[in-house]
Amino acid sequence: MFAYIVRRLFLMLVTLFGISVIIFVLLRVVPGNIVDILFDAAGFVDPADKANLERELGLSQPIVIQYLHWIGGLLHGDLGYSYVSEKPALEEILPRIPITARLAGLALLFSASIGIPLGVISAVHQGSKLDYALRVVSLSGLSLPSFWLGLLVLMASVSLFGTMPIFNPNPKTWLEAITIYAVPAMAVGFRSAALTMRITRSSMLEILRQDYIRTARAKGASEASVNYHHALKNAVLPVITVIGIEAAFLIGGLIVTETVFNIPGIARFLVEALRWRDYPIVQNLVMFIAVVVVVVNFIVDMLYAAIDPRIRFGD
Amino acid sequence: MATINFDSELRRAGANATGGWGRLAFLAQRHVLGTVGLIIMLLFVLTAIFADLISRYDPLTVDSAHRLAPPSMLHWFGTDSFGRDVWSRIIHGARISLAVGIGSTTLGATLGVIVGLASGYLSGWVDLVFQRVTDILQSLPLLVLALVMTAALGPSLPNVILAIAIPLIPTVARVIRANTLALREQPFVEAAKSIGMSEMRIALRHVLPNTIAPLIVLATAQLGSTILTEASLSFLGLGIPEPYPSWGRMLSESAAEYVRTAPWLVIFPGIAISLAVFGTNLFGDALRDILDPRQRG
Amino acid sequence: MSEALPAETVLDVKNLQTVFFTNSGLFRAVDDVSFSVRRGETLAIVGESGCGKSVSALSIMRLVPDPPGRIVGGSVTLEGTDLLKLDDAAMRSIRGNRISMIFQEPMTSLNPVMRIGDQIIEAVRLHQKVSSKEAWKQAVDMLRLVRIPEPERRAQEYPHQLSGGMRQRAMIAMALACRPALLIADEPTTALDVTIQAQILALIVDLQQRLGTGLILITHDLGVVAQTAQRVIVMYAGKKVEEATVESLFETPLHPYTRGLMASIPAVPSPDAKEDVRLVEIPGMVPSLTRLPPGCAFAPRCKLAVDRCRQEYPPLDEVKSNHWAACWRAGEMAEAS
Amino acid sequence: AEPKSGGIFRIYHRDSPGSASIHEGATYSVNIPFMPIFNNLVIFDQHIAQNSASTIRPELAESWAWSGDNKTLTFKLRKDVKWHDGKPFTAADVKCTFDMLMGKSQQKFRQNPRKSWYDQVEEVTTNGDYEASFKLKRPQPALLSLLASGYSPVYPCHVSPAEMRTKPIGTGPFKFVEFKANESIKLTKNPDYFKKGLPYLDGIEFTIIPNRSTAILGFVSGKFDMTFPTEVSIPLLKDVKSQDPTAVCVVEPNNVSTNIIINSTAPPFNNLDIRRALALALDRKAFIQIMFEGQGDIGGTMEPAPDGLWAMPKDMLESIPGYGPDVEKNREEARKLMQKAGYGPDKHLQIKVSTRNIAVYRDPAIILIDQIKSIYIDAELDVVDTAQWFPKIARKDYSLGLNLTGNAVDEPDQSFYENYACGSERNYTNYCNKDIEKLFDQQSEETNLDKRKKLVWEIDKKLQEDVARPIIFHARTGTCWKPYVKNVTIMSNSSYNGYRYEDVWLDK
Amino acid sequence: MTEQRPLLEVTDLVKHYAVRGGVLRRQVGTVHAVDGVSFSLGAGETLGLVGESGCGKSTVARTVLRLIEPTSGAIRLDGEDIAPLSKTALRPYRRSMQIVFQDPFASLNPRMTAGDIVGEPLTVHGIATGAKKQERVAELFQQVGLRPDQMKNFPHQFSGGQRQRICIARALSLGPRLIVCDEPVSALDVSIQAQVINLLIDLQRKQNFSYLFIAHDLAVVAHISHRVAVMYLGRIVEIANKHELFANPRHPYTQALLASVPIADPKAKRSAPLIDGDVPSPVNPPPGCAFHTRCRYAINRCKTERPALQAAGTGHQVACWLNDGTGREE
Ligand SMILES: Nc1ncnc2c1ncn2[C@@H]1O[C@H](COP(=O)(O)OP(=O)(O)OP(=O)(O)O)[C@@H](O)[C@H]1O
Ligand SMILES: Nc1ncnc2c1ncn2[C@@H]1O[C@H](COP(=O)(O)OP(=O)(O)OP(=O)(O)O)[C@@H](O)[C@H]1O
Ligand SMILES: [Mg+2]
Ligand SMILES: [Mg+2]
Ligand code: NI
Repeated sequence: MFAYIVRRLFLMLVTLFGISVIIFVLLRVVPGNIVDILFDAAGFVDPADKANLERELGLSQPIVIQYLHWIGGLLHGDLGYSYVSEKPALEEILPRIPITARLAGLALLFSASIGIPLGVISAVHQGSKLDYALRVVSLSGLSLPSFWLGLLVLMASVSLFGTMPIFNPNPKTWLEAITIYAVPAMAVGFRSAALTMRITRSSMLEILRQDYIRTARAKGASEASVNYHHALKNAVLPVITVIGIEAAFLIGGLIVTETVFNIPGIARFLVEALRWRDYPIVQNLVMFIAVVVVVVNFIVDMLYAAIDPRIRFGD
Repeated sequence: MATINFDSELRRAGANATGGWGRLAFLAQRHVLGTVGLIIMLLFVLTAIFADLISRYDPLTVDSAHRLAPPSMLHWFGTDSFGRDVWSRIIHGARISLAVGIGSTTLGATLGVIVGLASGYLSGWVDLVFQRVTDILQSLPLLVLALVMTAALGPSLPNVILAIAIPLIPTVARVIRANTLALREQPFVEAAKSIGMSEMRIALRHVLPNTIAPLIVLATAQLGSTILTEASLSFLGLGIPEPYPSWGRMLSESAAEYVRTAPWLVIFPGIAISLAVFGTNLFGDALRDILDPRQRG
Repeated sequence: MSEALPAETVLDVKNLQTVFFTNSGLFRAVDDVSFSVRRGETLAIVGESGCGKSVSALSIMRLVPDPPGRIVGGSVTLEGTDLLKLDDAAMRSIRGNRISMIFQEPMTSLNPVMRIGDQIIEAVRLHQKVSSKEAWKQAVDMLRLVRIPEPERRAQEYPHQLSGGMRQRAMIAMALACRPALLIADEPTTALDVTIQAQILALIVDLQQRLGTGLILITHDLGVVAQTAQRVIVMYAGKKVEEATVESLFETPLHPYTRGLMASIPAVPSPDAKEDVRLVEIPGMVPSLTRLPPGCAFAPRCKLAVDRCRQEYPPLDEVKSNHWAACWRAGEMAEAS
Repeated sequence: AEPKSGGIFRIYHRDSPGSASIHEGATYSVNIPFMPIFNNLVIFDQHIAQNSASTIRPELAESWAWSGDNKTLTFKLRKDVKWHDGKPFTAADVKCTFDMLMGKSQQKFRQNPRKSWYDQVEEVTTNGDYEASFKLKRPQPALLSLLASGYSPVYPCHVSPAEMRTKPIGTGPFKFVEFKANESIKLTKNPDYFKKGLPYLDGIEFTIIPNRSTAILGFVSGKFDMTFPTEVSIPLLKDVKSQDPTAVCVVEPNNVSTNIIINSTAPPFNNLDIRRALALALDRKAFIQIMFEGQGDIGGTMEPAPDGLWAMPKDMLESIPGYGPDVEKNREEARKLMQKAGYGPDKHLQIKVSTRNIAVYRDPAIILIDQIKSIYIDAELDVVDTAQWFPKIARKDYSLGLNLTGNAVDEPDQSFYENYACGSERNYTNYCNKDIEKLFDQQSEETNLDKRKKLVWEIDKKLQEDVARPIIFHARTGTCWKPYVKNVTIMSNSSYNGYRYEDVWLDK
Repeated sequence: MTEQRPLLEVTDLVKHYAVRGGVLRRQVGTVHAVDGVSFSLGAGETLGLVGESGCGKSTVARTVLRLIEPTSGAIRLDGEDIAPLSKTALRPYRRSMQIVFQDPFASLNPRMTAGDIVGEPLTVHGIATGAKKQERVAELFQQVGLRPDQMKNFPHQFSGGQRQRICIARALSLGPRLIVCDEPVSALDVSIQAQVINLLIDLQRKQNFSYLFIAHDLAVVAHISHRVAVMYLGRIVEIANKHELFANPRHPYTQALLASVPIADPKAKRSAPLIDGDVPSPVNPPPGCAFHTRCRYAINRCKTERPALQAAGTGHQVACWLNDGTGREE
């Protein structure tokens, strides 16, 4: 078990290293840099000024040196300075994390708390009208462009309540705090809820065909006990994996949702930083996201092991 | 004991569905949702193919005299702010969406199959390297990767297709690898080895064909999501550029300006996207039920 | 049920009919099968793969998957109650309590995420009002009863930590936890090695006799039948084709299929055996249940088949005392032997 | 009504500005949020929509005076002004600011987009703490207008340019509180403002919302008191009015021209005939119809009348090829020119129209492509990412480009020198006509307004006839605020100058 | 058999699987799947291999064919050691040795027709193509009792027994001299099993192959084999002529195995099972004689020292310290 964890951690480092190289190189393959963008507004680029600024920002160094510089800094906890705001990148990134984290957490919570029960219901009533209805709903959840959904929610909220949840870092009331986060979380969580529901459903159906379910029935267990006690615990395993993978997708969904709902989290920040070619921000943010994804997957695996005794004891 | 009508029970089970067409008809009836999906997909494909015949105007012709015309007999879906016919644009947009969907799915699936097959079949260091690559691609959220890619490559149809295809690779590679690993242990692969077949030939002739079914299922499922990804990229300003009438951009840009004053600009592309994605999803679902025996209910 | 049954009869199955509605047609998996089991008796059901053995068992338990399966006729009377007439709740109170079942696959029949002890407890607590502590004690006792070493520790473990043989023992412990009147063992040893098979069979028989349980032992191994059962029924293509006491069946099999079966099984050579006796083949293959020939289903493979066999299904006659066979030529065979 | 004090003025911001330093920026994304922090020597009257020399008011300067030779401009400064950090404001700060803008000081801006504004300034001198003079190489009456622009705040000497980008210090009515990129900009009242009693507002808060529909919804739902100035398009304006009929909305030109940059150094547009044909093919009304539902203006380089000060008279304008009202006739002529150049119905010219991937650029490009179809040109749209746009233009890697030119002040000097002078950085087409250049200087030195106007018209007309950079139209945009917002004036010939907000108040 | 050189001679065959763990997937244990197996097989002879599940039977079969690489040991085919050969050098030898697997459902590629499956080896070795190949395949079909018109059917259209025939036909196509049968009838119905066994015997008579025949059913092995080897935990514990082995089993494990086989005769009443417990894990096989944990005759020496195969009569070898005829001494 311990060896397994160490091995996983090692592989995680390898993955993160690969990501750091890829993102670093990709960014530098992108034509144009921060200097072009800073000059953009001026309506021209002065080559001398540009060279100056590039030197100042370290962009004129060989790419390998730049990379080593970055990674070296990272290892010392120094993420560099944002090209745009000239503040330490850490200072820019850190305060945005809790916002996105709350949003993502809520969305996952939403997707799990809606998706899993509905998936079970749909599987248990396989072939019924209810099943069909739930499947159609979940499929539509996967078919609506999320920005569209978000916009609809906003418009509905304005026309129904005359107001809308605009982000506010210091919500005054509880209600405000909830709407600020919950509405966008639901908009983005709808998709994952739909996905979770589908996975739960097929996983349940799969499990319900297993021999040990028949054994449980042969013992005289009630349908409810069979479904929830015996089947669900097994069926939830693949669902956990999917939720883990979904965590990565969620970041993508959040980019769009944070844009629509104008939430200053890291997802939207990433897009903006990308537009500005603000390498220190993009690099570190992508690394942060990658770390989160990798760690979430690691946790999912651990969770899997916690639920599935077969994994805990075998390697 | 309740009386049981054997005939109707059998019909429900599909017993009298014989022959290719009968079987197809039965499947269609058994998977109503899937059939609906298939019809939607077919409509979508036909629309894309015959776009020039179906559309009534040139999708790019600007007409300042008829801008923002509401739906009418003249312009079924109204016109946009340039006076372009929305119906014609949606019809031609099907081409773009289809190109993006099929293009990126095919590309992603092909690369994914190569990676997955090599990784599963060759094992050893090839597997190790490819697995890390898929790990890396998987740890970068799809949209983030696509964003960086389109930023890097510039917004054009082939680039968008590429940008959407790359993130598909790990998903496909994983499935194919798992399948290949399972197949590699199959006696028929060992039998092929025992007659002295080369590894390459075994991989291509025995392993690959048997991964087709899961691949098709996966690819159909991905088709819809690629269309959505393109829409999201468009929303963020990185999708397919003008003048191509991409649904995603039609929707996202109109949504910003005309959602209330000219709702048809928003409703129709929105419906087109959702319907196309919904159709592929429905069909993909049914296909999985049919092709993946473990899922059979 | 008004009809009085012989006192010691635990289970009486009459004209059981179970069908499957599938896309390749109607499977009459169990077609008009009747049999009964007495207290402490072992009834073996033999037959080839797909002949309906498991479906018969599942029909008794009312666990035939629906759809596609459906019990369409007959009665299953357990200790005087027709199980087919019970509502679901009543049936559940009987399952695991009065009838239990052991399945073929010890590897997959236990819930992988529940501890062994808990799975046994569940069987107990579903039917008896006992505290969980008490139930746990009973579970450990049951494990000891089925001769699992260190039962306290094993009860805490998960199925994957047990070997195949031990899992099957745990299954038996679970099945017998409520001291059922009838135990159905569906090929309980097919997946196991011979040495383990011997242990498990000995265990089942021993416990069955100690508890006075009726036992239905489903197997395709005639050796197992010979060594464990008192009575045997032979099934072929969903139908019961022969029923007899073990001795009578092995002495004079009266159905050509049974005969073929016995002759086609190689025997461990006795020292005095001649070199290389060719095995007797039953030509052809087991028919698909959807496309059964008219008349006797075995006729296409039967050397003795006459025209009548191909047209009319033979009734199950008591050819000798306590020996029934469904063959037009069973009488001839009985005389010949 | 009597102005009331108090309240936070909430505005949404269209995007996150690159820095807080107005001198280093070149977009009103910087001006609007940060102008309230500063003061200029002089400023255009904040409540007269049309900026002109006659609306210039003193601000940090108490008064100004031209020397007799019109080559020295002297400002007498106020003595009661303090920087937000408490240090006194003196003439040294003025000198520092303009020396830096002219590139003469030790400290440098990262970028200095308006350096050319001060090309004629020889030096800035001080006389004591409260007098500063601009010595010119030659007379340039326009200098005062340039100094009155929102783009010309006075920076403190004692704060480095880097700090000014992140934590600007000014003398203005509001103090900088914080700027969170992509999130918000917050300003708070400067209690020590030298204009007693001002400002009325307790503070200004900008919430950055790049997504237009979200932003408009926010305004409609009352989350904001005002939209981002000049950012509401005509269709959206209707939407706003329909959802919130009480909203006060104005539509003003903002002195931004949409034009075509032509690469005349390479085929096919090195052929004047084809350039002319292109100019003739434009249906400017159609552009305006589509982009502004008719509410845009047709003109030359200078902003059209009545809001523009320097616009050519109508008949003069219409005499320029392509400006005539009969589009079909123009196009007929254009086709002839094309045929002369060897193209025709069977031989179309294939080109690309490059532009930036921003709607205000892209949309006219789409219309342009559609219009030039009529003269046998098949154009394809080539959208270019922001970071690549200027490098691409500089490389001359385009044939036609669709471009927007914004003018900070309605002032020919600024427009002509910046966009048409030989060697100017923003002269993307490298148009260079020494004769016209002489005229530029001539009008610049001219102190007689009428004479100067005539000269300007002549230049403008020539520029159009040379098809140097055909102007398609001048845009108009809207701004909306809630009725309780008082004292906001949107300028009608510039969108960079009207955001001091010192006397804006909320009637709530 | 006779003194002539055996067709196949396996000496000290070892196959260890690494059990990996730890950070760099370093090896933390070893599965002693096959741990020093030696036997020989003459032309036209059948050697049966029995033993409990997991004792290494399939591993022997696969290593002999070099489908998996042996850890050590020699595999001599006609005197030539094929163990060290490279994959290309091995190819010609592949024609001489073929395999039939247990699971007839998984042994055939579901996406190829039966004819293609049987003809594939011919293509791979460039023996025949086109019409000639078809002809040869048809011939093979007839040989195994299938109709040539079934060549264009797909595997799922055949029954289990028929599929096993296709597998046999595929094995025959290259004209091998050794066919390794890894439980070829275990998955078949009893009445079908006889057909396949008879077919295998008939083919051997006609074409003089050698079989290495693996099964867990002692009766089946006994029926088809000339000699039988009994494996336990990666080793052969006893090997003898069939009749000798059944009449006079020397190793306690063989005895237990024989006693455990249920006899299809109600009068032959069963004896109590001779051994208890389960087969130990091959990851850490017990020291000494691997069987001592379940052996009722085990003496101290069994727990520490491993007995080697020793002669116990003509053509009879047994690996037991109590190799004195009965093994029941103490
Ligand atoms: N779920 C099902 N759906 C369709 N047909 C079924 C189903 N279960 C069983 N059958 C059919 O019923 C018939 C009898 O099956 P059953 O499982 O009783 O055979 P069996 O005698 O137990 O065989 P085995 O020895 O292989 O266990 C089979 O031919 C099978 O095709
Ligand atoms: N690829 C492998 N990696 C690790 N261990 C393996 C591998 N293949 C087989 N083993 C182990 O080697 C041992 C021998 O396996 P093998 O398949 O040869 O047994 P067998 O005698 O054929 O068993 P069965 O009767 O079940 O087919 C088993 O313990 C098995 O778990
Ligand atoms: Mg069965
Ligand atoms: Mg094996
Ligand atoms: Ni070893």
